[in-house]
Amino acid sequence: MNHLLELVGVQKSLGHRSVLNGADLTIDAGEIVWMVGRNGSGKTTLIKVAAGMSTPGKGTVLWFGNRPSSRLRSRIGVLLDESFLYGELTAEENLLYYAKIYGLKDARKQVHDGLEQVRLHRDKHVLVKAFSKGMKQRLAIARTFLHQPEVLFLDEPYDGLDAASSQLLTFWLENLQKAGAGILLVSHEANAFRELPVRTVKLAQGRLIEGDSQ
Amino acid sequence: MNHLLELVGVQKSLGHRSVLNGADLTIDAGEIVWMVGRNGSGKTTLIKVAAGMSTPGKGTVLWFGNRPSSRLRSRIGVLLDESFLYGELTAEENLLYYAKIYGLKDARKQVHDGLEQVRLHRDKHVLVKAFSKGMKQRLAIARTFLHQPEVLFLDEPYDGLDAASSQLLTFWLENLQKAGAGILLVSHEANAFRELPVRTVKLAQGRLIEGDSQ
Amino acid sequence: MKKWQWTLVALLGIGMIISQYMDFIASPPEAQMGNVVRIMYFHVASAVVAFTAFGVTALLGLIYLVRKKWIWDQLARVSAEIGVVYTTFVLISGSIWGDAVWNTWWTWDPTLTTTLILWFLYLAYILLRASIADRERAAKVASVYGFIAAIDIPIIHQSVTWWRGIHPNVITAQGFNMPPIMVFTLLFSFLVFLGLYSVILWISTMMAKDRDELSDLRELARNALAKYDERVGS
Amino acid sequence: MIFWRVLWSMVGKDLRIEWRTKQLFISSLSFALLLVFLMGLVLYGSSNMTHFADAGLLWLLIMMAGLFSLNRQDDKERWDGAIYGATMVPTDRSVLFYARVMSHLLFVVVMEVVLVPLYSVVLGTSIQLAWGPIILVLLMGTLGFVAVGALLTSLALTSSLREILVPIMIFPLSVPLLLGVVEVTSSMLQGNWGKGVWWAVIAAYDILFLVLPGLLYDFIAEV
Amino acid sequence: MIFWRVLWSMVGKDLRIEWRTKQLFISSLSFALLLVFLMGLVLYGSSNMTHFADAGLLWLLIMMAGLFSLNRQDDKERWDGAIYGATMVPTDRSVLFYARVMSHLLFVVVMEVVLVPLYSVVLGTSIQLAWGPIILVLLMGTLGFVAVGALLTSLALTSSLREILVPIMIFPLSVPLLLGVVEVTSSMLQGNWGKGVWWAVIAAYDILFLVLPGLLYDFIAEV
Ligand code: HEM
Ligand SMILES: Nc1ncnc2c1ncn2[C@@H]1O[C@H](COP(=O)(O)OP(=O)(O)OP(=O)(O)O)[C@@H](O)[C@H]1O
Ligand SMILES: Nc1ncnc2c1ncn2[C@@H]1O[C@H](COP(=O)(O)OP(=O)(O)OP(=O)(O)O)[C@@H](O)[C@H]1O
Ligand SMILES: [Mg+2]
Ligand SMILES: [Mg+2]
Repeated sequence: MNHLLELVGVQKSLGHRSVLNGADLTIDAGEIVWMVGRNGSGKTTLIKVAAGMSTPGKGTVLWFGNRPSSRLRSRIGVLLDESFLYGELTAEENLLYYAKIYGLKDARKQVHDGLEQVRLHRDKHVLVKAFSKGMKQRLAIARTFLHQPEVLFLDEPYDGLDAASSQLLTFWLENLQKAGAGILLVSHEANAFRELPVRTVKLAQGRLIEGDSQ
Repeated sequence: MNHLLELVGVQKSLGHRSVLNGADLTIDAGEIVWMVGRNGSGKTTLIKVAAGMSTPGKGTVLWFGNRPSSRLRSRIGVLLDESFLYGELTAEENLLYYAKIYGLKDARKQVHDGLEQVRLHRDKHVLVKAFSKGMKQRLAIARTFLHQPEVLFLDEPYDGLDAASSQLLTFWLENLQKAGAGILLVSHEANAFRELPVRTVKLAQGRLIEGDSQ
Repeated sequence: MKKWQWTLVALLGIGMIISQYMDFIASPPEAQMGNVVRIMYFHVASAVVAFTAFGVTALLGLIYLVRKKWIWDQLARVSAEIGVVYTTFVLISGSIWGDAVWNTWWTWDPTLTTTLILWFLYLAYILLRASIADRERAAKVASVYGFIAAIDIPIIHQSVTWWRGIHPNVITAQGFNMPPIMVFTLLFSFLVFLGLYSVILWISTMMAKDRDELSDLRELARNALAKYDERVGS
Repeated sequence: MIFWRVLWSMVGKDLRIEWRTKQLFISSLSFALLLVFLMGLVLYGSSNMTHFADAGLLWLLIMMAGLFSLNRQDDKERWDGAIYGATMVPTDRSVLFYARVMSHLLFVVVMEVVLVPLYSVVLGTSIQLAWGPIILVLLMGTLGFVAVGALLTSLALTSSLREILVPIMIFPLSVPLLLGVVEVTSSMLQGNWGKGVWWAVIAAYDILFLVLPGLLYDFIAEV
Repeated sequence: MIFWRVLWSMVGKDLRIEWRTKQLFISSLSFALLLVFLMGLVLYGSSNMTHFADAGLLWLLIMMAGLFSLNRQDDKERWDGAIYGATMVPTDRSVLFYARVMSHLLFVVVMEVVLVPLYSVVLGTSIQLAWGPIILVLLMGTLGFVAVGALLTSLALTSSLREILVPIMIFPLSVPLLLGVVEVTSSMLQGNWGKGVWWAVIAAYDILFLVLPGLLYDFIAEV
């Protein structure tokens, strides 16, 4: 079977800095890969390249064994520091928009469930620009999980979440993993998911090193 | 002696929501007050009011026993989710700008030290808009501490920091506390500063409750 | 540089001297304009280089989109930069010439207007590239933009026939409407100008390559320092 | 199929946002109206302006209003990276372009409904022809501008000079179109339909800039 | 003392940013040039425009360029809350206003140095008077606009109405000033200094909008 995600020799420069320098990575079904690395080592950059939001200078990115394509895009989910939400729409409208784009059946029901899961159902008619940091982060999580992606890229998903939400997130990640999703998780906050079985990789000098945790 | 900070019956509405509803708080020299509360409970709003960035609807804010004034402003420091940095200036230029505004003696030396402390001295000539999330957060921390404020408002200062930087921050907080500063700390990440002696207050329903931690 | 490259550059130098001689001494003054006509050799040759340069940008941009090879993109970029410089020459020499024969620096003749547009279009090209941090994205965006902007070139060339203006049109499908010696001088200056263009294109691209290697080296040094920091820190 | 579904969701979302921020529409409109008014103030007395100049100023005004709308929408989509979410669409990314064109077209046309009559009143220009042809040239011209603008904003998406580069690219790229619509409009002010060649230029622009982006877009939207 | 130190740091910082992003200055200038150029194209042949119209279009152009500059600086200061940092200054907050006025004034004046001569060449307007008075009215007029603009952007600093308020209010608020400078400039194009009353209007604007904000600022900027 194919890997869910495969990066081979990925190289990427930003400005005059060569940030990634031949990074290799594979993720298989049911795997959570925890990527660590110092601030500025290129974790976010790697996620952007792997998720097809940015083109690698050299090297290849494969999703489910194929080159990224528009068809495959609906099977991956990305959560970055930016929430990808419209400030002028309410929480519910934002999710509905994404549900429609992804062509979900039962859009309303799914959106309703999503909001309830992140405990935002009471604020669903509030404009997102009036959300607090953690509320926005929770809505962004709901957005990422909405179309049940098989590969997930999560860049510091625990940021801004209160204790209860953190636990919930860990619980979901566990379920997703059991359901066979592949997850690339970047987080400085090891405590939040210490019960999860993760494979650790470390990003340093533009390359990924297996197994090294700190 | 006066309290470093005193909030009495602070009330604040945003949009149609009454976010703060008679919040009282005092902070004395050498105290770290850890404020907890669910997402959206109004912690950031409270900090903005206490730091004089936003006017309370009702109630009073006292700094060092007096009403906020421009003279007193140079004795407080604020760190919010927004970094207050200019993207088009380099790390060094940003700090120099703040050093000049606060009229620090030895501006260059202080800035140099600040950069070294947050381990950004190698990136001091990089424009801030090209910084990674954690690098920006570190620079914002350096900015907040630059003029050695006596009262510090820190809204989720550990966000985005890698493990080494987290430890450093805790270490500084300890030192500041010993030096007699008053610190209002908002963080969902209790582990990072579990060794610090903190006084916990909880924000709920727009009011502050002493001693309640979760 | 290699020996044959030096030889070519030397030949170009000699060509430039000959070209100057023909412009100012060998070719005759014109019946109505007199000596002012000598601006033509500079003016028209600059226009030819500018058009060529932008054409090359458009073409190499498309090649880049298919092949994704960094070198095509760099050549396209440098070519556009040279093109802007030569368009500036066209505008300046034309204005000087215009002041002499039309008694005005500028008028809203279609050829002039579209040439000014060309200048703005490629100034924007340079700014666009410079303001995108992601190298691959900058290259792709510039390729697409360079292709679209090049549409202006045929418009300029056709402007004389589409709109009636006062800018002369002597090079037509029927040939050159001027004496053979002038035609020869003009063609020779085309040759020399295009030669100069090629040399600048080549050297600038080499320089870009060097700059790239330099930033790679700098990155190596950075990484080494980071490793050192880590060891000292812990 | 998927393409249309996505296109429709996007346009719907844009309209919803416009509707929500009505004040913003009003402000764009007021801005344009104020410009008309100031032009009237300033050109007052120069009633011997040519029809060409009359038509030209009107179109410049429309272009400025369109630019305003482009910038505004751009702001909205850049807020917390909203636009990057949309690049994850499970269909050809050119849908982003077409959705943009549709929303802008609607926006600018609604502005024109107010602006054009007012302009003719304020500057005392009387229109000698039936409204039919005027509406036709307004629609076709606006479509052309909007298409050029939508393409260029997508190109400049990640540029740090975005807000200022877009106008610099838009104006030169649409000069032939501008000349076309101004020529046609000024003919109309004198009571005839204008030369065929100008209509051809306008039509060519519309077609070119609606088809070309569809082909090139997958290169510029990442991956 | 502290006031001047802070003022100076702020203006220095603005200049440094401008200098860093020279491309930005180049592009603002190109934008203004393009507007001149398009006006030339459109008004070509209408050379029987009144002096009043000539002067009026020039000033509209300057206002547009100024508005552009205001928006740009506003964007820079809003990036990641940079401006909130500046509200923590240990002196009277009106320093923010004066720093803004100074930076803008410099920016717009540098643009005018290129724009004004070009405008007169492109539109074929010849200036009959010595440059001295022209420069005086340009400086005084620009100062007035810039002060009004800086006041409005600061007023609307934290308001989400910013994008709405600024463009709508800036034009009506400066209509008297606009009339004044246009009258004076058009007189100058005919070879005299213009009526004293207009000079008084301009001077009154400059003084009013430089003094008033200093007094009111601490009320209008949050705390
Ligand atoms: C600012 C003013 C001017 C500009 C921007 C300008 C621009 C150009 C351009 C772009 C071309 C190449 C056109 C093509 O490929 O067909 C050209 C060609 C030429 N220009 Fe000019 N020009 C200017 C003024 C003048 C003046 C004043 C004269 C002489 C009266 C002149 C004489 C010529 C001639 C003889 C050619 C070659 C004609 C041809 O290609 O058929 N130009 N100019
Ligand atoms: N636009 C840019 N121009 C130049 N360099 C950039 C740009 N964007 C990012 N960088 C550099 O790329 C490097 C990697 O950034 P990235 O955001 O991927 O780091 P990260 O590992 O996610 O860090 P963090 O833990 O702080 O989030 C940083 O050193 C940063 O300075
Ligand atoms: N502009 C606004 N208009 C209306 N309501 C707002 C606005 N800004 C914030 N709010 C509301 O105020 C409440 C408090 O927000 P605040 O950012 O202070 O929360 P917080 O405690 O800091 O949360 P978090 O832990 O997520 O950072 C939220 O419920 C939010 O919805
Ligand atoms: Mg990151
Ligand atoms: Mg908060």
